[in-house]
Parts: sequence; structure tokens; C-alpha cells
Amino acid sequence: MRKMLLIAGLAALAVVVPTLAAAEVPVPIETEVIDVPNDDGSALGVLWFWDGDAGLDIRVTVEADVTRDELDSYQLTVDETDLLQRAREELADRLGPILPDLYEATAQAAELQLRLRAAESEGNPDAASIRQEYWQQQRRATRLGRQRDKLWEWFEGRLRRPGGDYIFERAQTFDYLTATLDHSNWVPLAEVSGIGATLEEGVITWSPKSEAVERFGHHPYEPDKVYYAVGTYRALNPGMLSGSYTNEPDEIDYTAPRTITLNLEQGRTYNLRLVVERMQMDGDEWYTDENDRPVVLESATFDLGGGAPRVNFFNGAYFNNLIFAVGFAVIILIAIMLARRNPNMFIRRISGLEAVDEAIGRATEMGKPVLYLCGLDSLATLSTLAAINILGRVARRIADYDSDLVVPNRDPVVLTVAQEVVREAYIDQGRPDAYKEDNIFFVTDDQFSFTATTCAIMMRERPAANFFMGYYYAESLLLAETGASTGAIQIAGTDALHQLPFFITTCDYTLIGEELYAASAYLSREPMLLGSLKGQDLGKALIMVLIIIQTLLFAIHAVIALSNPGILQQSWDWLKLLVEPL
Amino acid sequence: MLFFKRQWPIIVAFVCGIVMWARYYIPTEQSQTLQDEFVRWARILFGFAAMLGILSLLHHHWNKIKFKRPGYGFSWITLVAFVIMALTGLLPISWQWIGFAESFRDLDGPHMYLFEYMFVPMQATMFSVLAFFIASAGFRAFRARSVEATALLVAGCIIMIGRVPVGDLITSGWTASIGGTDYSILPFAQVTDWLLNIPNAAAQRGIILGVILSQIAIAVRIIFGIERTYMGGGD
Amino acid sequence: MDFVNTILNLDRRVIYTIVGLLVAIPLIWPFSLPVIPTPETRGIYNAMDALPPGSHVMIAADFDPASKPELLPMLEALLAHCFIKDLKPHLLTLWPSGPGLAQQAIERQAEKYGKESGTDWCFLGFRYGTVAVILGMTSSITDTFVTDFYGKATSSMPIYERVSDIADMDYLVDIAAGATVEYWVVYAAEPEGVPMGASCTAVSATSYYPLLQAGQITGLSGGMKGTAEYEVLLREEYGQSFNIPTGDATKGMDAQSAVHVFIVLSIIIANICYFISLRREREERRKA
Amino acid sequence: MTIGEIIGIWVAAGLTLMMFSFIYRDNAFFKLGEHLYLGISVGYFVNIQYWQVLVPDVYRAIKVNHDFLALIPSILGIFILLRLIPSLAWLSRMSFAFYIGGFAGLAIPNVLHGYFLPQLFETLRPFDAGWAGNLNQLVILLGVFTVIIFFFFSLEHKNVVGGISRVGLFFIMVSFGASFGYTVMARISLLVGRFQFLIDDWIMGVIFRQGG
Repeated sequence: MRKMLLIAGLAALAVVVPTLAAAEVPVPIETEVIDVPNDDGSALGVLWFWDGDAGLDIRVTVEADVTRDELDSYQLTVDETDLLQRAREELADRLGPILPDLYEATAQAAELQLRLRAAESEGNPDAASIRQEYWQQQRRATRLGRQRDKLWEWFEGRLRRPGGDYIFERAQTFDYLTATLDHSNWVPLAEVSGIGATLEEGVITWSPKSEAVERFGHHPYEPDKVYYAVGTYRALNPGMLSGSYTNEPDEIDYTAPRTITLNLEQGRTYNLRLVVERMQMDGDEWYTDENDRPVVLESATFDLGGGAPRVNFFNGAYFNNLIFAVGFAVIILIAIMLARRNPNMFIRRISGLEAVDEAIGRATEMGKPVLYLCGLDSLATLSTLAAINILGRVARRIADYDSDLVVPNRDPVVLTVAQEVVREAYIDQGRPDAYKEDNIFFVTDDQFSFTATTCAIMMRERPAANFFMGYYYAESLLLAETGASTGAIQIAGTDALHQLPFFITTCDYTLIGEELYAASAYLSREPMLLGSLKGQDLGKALIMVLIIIQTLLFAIHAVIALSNPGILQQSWDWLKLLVEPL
Repeated sequence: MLFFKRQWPIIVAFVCGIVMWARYYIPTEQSQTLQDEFVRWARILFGFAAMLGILSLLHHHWNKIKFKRPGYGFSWITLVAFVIMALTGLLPISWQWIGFAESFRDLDGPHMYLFEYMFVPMQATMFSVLAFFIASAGFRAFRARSVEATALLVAGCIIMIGRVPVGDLITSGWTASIGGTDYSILPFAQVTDWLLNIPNAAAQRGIILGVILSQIAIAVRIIFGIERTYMGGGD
Repeated sequence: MDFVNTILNLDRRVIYTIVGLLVAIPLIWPFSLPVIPTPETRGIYNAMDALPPGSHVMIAADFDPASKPELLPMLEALLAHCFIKDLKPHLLTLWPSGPGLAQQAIERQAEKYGKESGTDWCFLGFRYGTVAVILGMTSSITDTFVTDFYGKATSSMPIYERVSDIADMDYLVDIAAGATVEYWVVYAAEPEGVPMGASCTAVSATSYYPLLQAGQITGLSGGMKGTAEYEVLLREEYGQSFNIPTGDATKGMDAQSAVHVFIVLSIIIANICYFISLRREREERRKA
Repeated sequence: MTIGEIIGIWVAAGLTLMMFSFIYRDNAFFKLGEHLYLGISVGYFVNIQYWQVLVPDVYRAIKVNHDFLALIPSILGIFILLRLIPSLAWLSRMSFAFYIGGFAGLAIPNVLHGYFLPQLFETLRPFDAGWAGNLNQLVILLGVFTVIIFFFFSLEHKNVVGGISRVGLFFIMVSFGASFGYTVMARISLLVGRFQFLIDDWIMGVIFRQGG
């Protein structure tokens, strides 16, 4: 499937035509321009091969022939030009009195900061007064800066159209692009996706990030070939092209950027060429002249042919993801459906649940109460629901035995549900008389006060068994430790992974993570819980099968490795298609 | 009306869920915009959802005061603290007259002052109290009751020693020379590293794979309208 | 009462006092145990150190004052490392109570190394939504954080001239007190192919080892010890030339060690006593 | 040190001690501190909410960017707040359905791609790490397999399966032990942090006026 898509994405195959052959520059022996597969139609892939290694001194740039049609989408209407002009003038008028003050305050604050730092490191006694002055200037600068920002906000609000179109930016892009195309219609394509690319003075240099090349994409027929994706080019500041560029802010406090990044247009055909240059070297680095620019010794250009970025409607790289996602979803939905028909699906015994009966039995023997907590979370948490389900079962056993069940609560909603469940359990067992509503009560909603009160109950009433089910936070330790010191049998069950260690060391039995859900599904027989548990089991079975296959292959490999060393690699290549995240 | 109360949210969840799921496999620009817009909306919604928590807490304390429930005096403290903290940040006035910086955003503004000298110490202390309780539980409750608890305690103690400088110190002197190479007799640091990188990573990976399956199960249940707890009770 | 019973029924207050003293004494009279960096922490340090000057690093300070001693020094060390190496940190937080500490840290470090907001660094502040925020930034940082923490429009900042989304970052670090590392890996680092490091509280350190194992994160710093290791690495290399004082986490390591030793000993002693008393009980029962 | 800082440190130290008083037992000072903390934190969140959400995402989007689509989530957001009024609470379901449903859809492919597949890939990768590395890889394979068996509910834990799941439980216990050790470490770090404040900033810095 993936291969098919890649083939479909292949756009053009060009024969190399060296237009300016120079002996010193390596000549690419084969080049191609393709549409990048699996992308949003914003990039072209360029691919070329040298005969051997090109060497460190070679600089490669991909350039595109950008036509003036591209300017159309940035052209301002007469009204818009007028609006921009007026907004600019008004902004300049209003900013005029502020800006000189602002620049002065900023400069002074910067200078004072330097003086302050010097004074502080010397231990100069003037430091305090300098600090005072510095803060004064800093505050003045902040205040003026805020006024300026407000004005800019006003300006932007006036020039922005719904949908994000900002006239100011569009006008600027138009100017930049016009100037750039006046200079030359061959524009360097920037941003080599997936590869650490930097653009300096219109030249791309790239260094593959770790594994990025491997991950990015491969040639459809020859997987070892890697292409470079080019999707954007930069329009240069007109001032930079004419040499008059300065970094100074203009009359409306705007510093014009050096470049503006533009996207290749979808569906438009671009002619590309490759510029190969040999640079003067300085050791392992390119030699740079006094203007900090590298020196080109030789150069040559090669036509690559044309190509149009085309949109793709399915990302083939995610095919395995789709298989897993749909597969799991279907399994879970079917399992829930089956559980609706047959609520007696098999779930293994949960050994913690057997300990429940033993603990209750002991409480009865000793004539002491049983304490049950549903956790500290609200009813929206899965483990709280599970705790309530288990509470029903515990209440039923206790109703049989005639001991007291004490349930302090932190959440008022959980409280009402807990009362309901316990009452029902007592009625079911034919003991409505033994139900004491006062024993299931609300304590307080704050974490540590709830804990303190519950601990006090444990110390005072000395229950023979404590149950901690549901979700717990840091208070788990306090509860379980106090319980252990009273000598009660303690059974805990939570999916709060960080609290589990404390329960395991202080309780006699602990339901770990998913065991709590399983126990709840086991007792409630609710199709949703049961089915989803079964569905997850099937997912786990799949993982286990994969692990077993891989282990067997490892064993086989170890035995027959000498006769056929490639066997593991082959099987892995096959499995990789399924599990490799691309 | 009942349709809007019951079925409509399920339809909304289904449509949103399926669309956001399917768009993952479609690489077009429009599909990306769709996700961006959803994500932006969700961000604003999250903001309001967080406000819900704040409002219900204030509501709770207000009620406590109104009906003079036990401990309502403390609720006054909460409300007054809230009002002061909120106003110091929201009021667009200059604070210089009481010696603060002009705006709350500055580090020496009144809002950040309260943050630094009240919020930070109280929140930081809240959980540090547990250090005392852990030490006392070490004496009173951490018992090797079963094989599992023993394994846990032993691993825990190795990590506790191996992950602080004292672990390197107490074992650095104890070496045995085998074939000319010095081997540490109690290489706490190495054992700790191994425990964390191999058995711990294996167990965590097993747990993670299970947790991911249950996350997917819940997501599927929500999308197909089987799981409805997020809707709350009522009709 | 004999020794065994004394231990088993030791008053809480005795233990509290011992713990209090074991923390306080090393802080007043430190004995400076050597902190030896682990490969996990080196994983973050080396990745950061290998970045060329001018690289962009995104640092998420997803913690609140409750984990201040463990993670705030880490944030400061990372920021200092960035400024020393001329990297450009983009700081943000996904925790509503995070901005206060992050603001303190970045302003302190920026002032020390004389770096400008908007050019050398950017403090984006906080937005609600965790996953929504991360996903938003994978498509555009300046659209997700329209303004930075100080209310300034990000789109006009020089620092965002060359970078637009997370894929343009050269390294990600999440300093997390909760489960945000997972979200950063799932929604940012993996799909965008950006290397990432994680610094977390000790509580959640163990759950991230599978990520480290699988190479999904380059390094992992757990709790105050990890932070101390980072401080030590930074000081070893740049301490002299940049006048970096001993970090708070490094200073705390003596007290940490002392209490750890006490707790481990107490567990061992208490368990021995527990088994002795169990045997005694059994013997008494046999006699009776 | 300014007067403000000195007062601040005294207040912070007082509050720290107030919170520590919980060690003795639950008392009025602790409750006072707890409620004060609650109020302060809620006041702080309201500010964050206002400056970091409402202003940039709603106010700025509409006023400056003329992006009127931002009104829809704002209305849905107000629906969420209606949960506090019982008769209108059902409106909030619309908003919850929107984002909970959407995130459920987002989560499935993303979690598979970012977490599930990489972890599975790493588990199944052929061994090529030398003798010790391969042995470790085997241990990991064994660990993952047995842990999954432990959490597998369709087979009774008897005989072979029982044995395997017990091995899995052992792996889990080692991992929990590690997490236990680390949790202890975390709590103590916090205590050390508080003592650093009390000793360095308060006692040494303010009471004895040493250092800075």
C-alpha cells in the first residue's frame, strides 16, 4: 500500500543537462524531482546522486524558477492601499511623541543596568542609589512600551480582515517579492524539511538530525535513496538587495525583517535547478572573507526539470497506525456487544476479593466494625466507580454477618451513591433493619482534614478490617500506616501507581491497577466494563503473540544462525512493517 | 427537548471524535486547519472548565458561611484571601504608593509578592510534611509481610541508598581484586542503574502497554456513546 | 520493656525529632559529599551541550511550588546552560501555577547573562489545555501563544523570525511535576522528530525509564539528585569562567543522604524486631 | 534587603511553621493555613485565567484579529459554567461532548503513534547489543511478557500461568520498589527545600542578618 502511494507520488524524472560544466565541481549522475508522498501538497522532493562523496567543500542549493504570477495573491487593492496609508500616518502621528522618550528610557535603563552590575560586584556603596535610578528608568520604559503596544494593537485591529488577512503584512510581502524577483527569478528554496537546515544569505546548509534522514522518506524503488523536501522560499528585504539595509526602526517603530518565508503554491509547476559550488576551505570549515561570507571558487548549475507539489489524501506512513486503531476499536465494540448478550463472560478469580470475606469474617468474630473508603476522587473517576461496585459486595457480606460498616466520604455525590448501594445490599440480604445510615457519612472535602478525621476514627473505634479502594493521593501513607498500627486487616485497591508501593508495604492485600477494574467488572457484570476488559485482553493477547513469535525467532536464530544468518533479519523486516512508527 | 438533553451530546461526541480521528490520516492543509481550529476552541473551553472549578469552590465556601456550617470561620479566610489575591492582579491601578512596582506583572508587584511569600511557602510545605510521616512509617508499618512486600522493600532500600551521594561513598572503599581489576563488592550505583533500566523499565513497559489499551478502550467507548459518565447525572 | 518492644512502640515524636535534626545539621555544617552524575542526567546535559550556538530550545516548566526544591534549580541550571552556550530558550508552562516560578527563574538568569527578551529568549507564559497547547504549537507557536507572558505580540519578535513551530526546535526539555512528559513525547517529540529530555520529580522518575530505554528521550533527570547532577556538570565545565555558585540542589544532597540512611536503617531494624517479636509470640503460643 | 522582603520572609516562615504543625496533629493553625492557601491559590488562578486565556484568546482574537469564530467556544465555555445552575446544567453536556469527544478521537491515533508503537517496536527489535546487552534485552522481554500475563484476566492464575504471572508480579514489585524509593526521596527533597528556606533565608538571613 505504502509503495503504491509512493509510486503515485512520483512526478517527473529528468535527465541531467549540465549547463555550465566545470571540471572541479562534482556532477550529479542522476537527478529526480518528485512530489513528496504523504504530505499536504506543500513540498517537492529533490533527489540526486554523486559518484562517490561530494566532499566538505561542496555547497548545494536548490533553486526554483518563480514567476511573477505569484505576486497576484499579495497585490493590494486601491482601497486597501489607501487604508494602509492612512493608518500608517495616524500611527506615526500618535507614536511620534512617545518613541524618542521610549528609546531614551530603554538606553538609559540598559546603561544603568551595566553600572549597577559593576557596582554590585565591586561592593560599591552607590549600588543602592543606582538600583533606585535603574528601576525608575526601567519603569518609565515599561510604561511607554505599553503605550506603544496599545497603539500597535489598534493599528493591527484596523488593518486585519476576518480570516487572518493582515494588510500590512501583505503589502510588505508584495514589496519583498517584487524586489526579489527583480533581482533574479531563480529563488533559493529554503527549509529542507526533516533535516536540520539553516539558511544564511540565501544559501541552505543542512546537517541531518539524528535519524531524521532515515525517517523522512525513501525513494520509491530504491529504499536507500533519500530525497530532500523543499517547500518554501524566502523573499528578501529590498534594502538587503540594494545594500541599504539597516536594522533601525522606522517612523512607526517597525524593524523590517530580513526575509519573509513563502510557501510553494499547490498544483503550480516549478522548474528547479541545482547549484553546486566549490568553496574555499579553511581547515574543515569554509573560509570566510572580511564580510563574514564564504568564498566560492567554482560553480555550476544543473537543470532538474519541473514538478508541481500535489496534495495527498491519505498518509501512507500511518497505514499501520490505522490498522491498529481500527482493529482495537472493532475488537472492543464487538466484545461489549457480546458481553451485553452474555454477561457471564469468564474473568479469572481476583485473589484480593477472597481475602475480603476472610477479613469480614474476622471482624464479626471480634465484634468490631469494618471501615471502607471509596477514595478521594469524585464519581467521574473510574476507580471511584469500581470502589462503589466493590462496596456493594462488601455490604452484602457484612449484612449476613451482622457487624457495623463505617464509610467516611470526601465527596457529597459519592456519599449519596454509597448510601444507596449499602441500603440496597442490606435489603437484598433481608436485613433492612441492620442498615444504619449514620455510619455512611460526609466528613469534609479537604484532603488532609479528611485524612486526619479518618485516622482519628481508626484510632478510636479500632476497626478489625480497613478497605482502601478507589483513587488516593499523598494521604495513602497516613491512612495505611495508622490502620496498620491498630492491627487491622487491611485490603487496598487503587490505580494510583505512585501510591501503590505504600499500600503494598502496609496492607495485607492489594489490588494492583487494572485488577481493581477487573474486580469491579467481575462483581457488577456490567457489559460495558466486562466487554471492554475482554477487548483489552484480546489486545494484550496480540502483544503477547508478537513477543512469543519474536522470542522463537531469536531461539531459531541462535540455533541455525550459522546456516542462514539472514533469517532473523527477514522476519524482522516483515514485522517492522507492522510495528514501526514512521 | 429531551433529544437535546440526551441524544444530541452523544451525536456531538461521535462526530467530533470520528472527525478528529480520521483527519489524522489525511495530510491536507484543510485537515490540519481543522485540527488547529478544534485545538484552539478546546483551549478556550479548558479555560472555562477551569473557571468552573474555581466558581464551585467559592460557591461551596459561600454556602458554608451562609448556613453557618461548622468551621465557617475558616471559609471567611478563604474568601478574603481570594479577593485580595485576585484584586492585586486584576486592578489596573498603580501600586507605587505602597512601595510596590507599578504593575502586578513585575516581580516586585503586590501580586507576585503574595505569590512568593504566601503561595509558594504554603504549597511547598504541604507535601514536605510527608517526609516526617514516611520516616515514622518506616519504623511502624513497612513490614516484609510477604515475598512481594520483601522484594519491594529491598528494591526500595537499594534505590534510596544508590541514588544519593552516600551510596557512592560507602561502597567506594570496598573493592575486591580479581585478576588485577578492582571490582566493587557492593556496587550500589551499578545495581541501582540496572534495576531501573532493566527490570523496572520492563515492568513499566508492560504496565504502559496495558494502560494504553485501556485508554483506547475508553476513547472508543466515548466516541460510540457507550461511556457517558462525562455527561454527569440527571436526565 | 526490652529493646525489641521499645523499637516497635517508638514514639512518633522521637522519629520526627531525629529527621528534623538530620535535615538541619548538614544544612548548617555541610560535609559536602561528592555528587557523581549518572548517565541519565548526562543524556540531557550532553545533548544540550552539543547544540550549536543560536539553536532553539523549548523548555516547558510544568511544575508548581510544591516541587520547587526539586525542579526550580533544574530550570535555572538549564537556562544558565542555554545562555552560556548562546542557545535561545523558549520557556512556557502548561501548569496554571507555573508562571510565577518560571518568571522568577528566567528573569534572574537573563539579567545575570545580559540577555534580551524577544531576541535571545522568550517567556511564553501559560495557556490552558495541555494537549491542545502542545498540538497547537506543532502547527504554529505564535498562533498558540499570540502574546508572551508580558502581553507582547510574539509574531513581531525577532526570535520567531526563523522558527515557527515545534519542528523548528533543536531540543525540547520538559521539567515536569506531573504526567506532562507523556504528552510532550506523544504529541510533540515523536511526531515532529525533535530530540527531547525529561526532568521530573523523583515520584514519577521510574515511569519514564521505558521512554529512555526506547530512545524516545535522550536523558532523564529524576528529582533533586538529578538536578544536583546537572548543577555539578554545569559547574565542572563553566563554573570558573561564568562564576556559577554551588546550586541549591547540590547543597541539599548531604541532608538528603543523611535522612535516606536513617530511613533505610530504620526499616531494617524495625523489620528485624518485627520478626523477633513474631517468633516470640509463636514460642509463647507453643508454651501455652 | 528591603523592609518588604524582611516582612515577606517572616510571613513565609510563619506560614511554613503553621503548615508543619500538622505533624503534631490536625489543629486550628493548620486549618487556617490550609484555607488561606486555598484562597490565595484561587485568587492566583483567576489572574492566570484572565491574563493568559481571556485576554489573548478571546479579547485579542476578537478585538484585534477580528476572528469572530472565537465567540463560539466562548459561548460553549459559558455553557460549562451553567453546570452550577441545576436547571440549565444540561447545556454543559454540549461543551463537554465537544471536547471530550474530540480529544478521544485525537488520542487514539496519537497515543498509538507516540507511545504504543515505539514501545512495541523497541520490545520486538532484534537483539544486537553484545552478550550482556542481549541478556538484558531478554530480561526485558521476559518482564514485559509476564507483566502482561499478570494483567490478563481471561486465564485463571493456575499452574503454568500462575507461575508466569507470579514472575510478572515480581517484576512489578521491583518496579514499585524503585518508585517507593524515589517517592521517599521526593518527599525528603521537599523537606530539605523548606529547611533551606528556614535556615538560610529566615534564621541566617533575617534573624542573624548574615550573607545575602
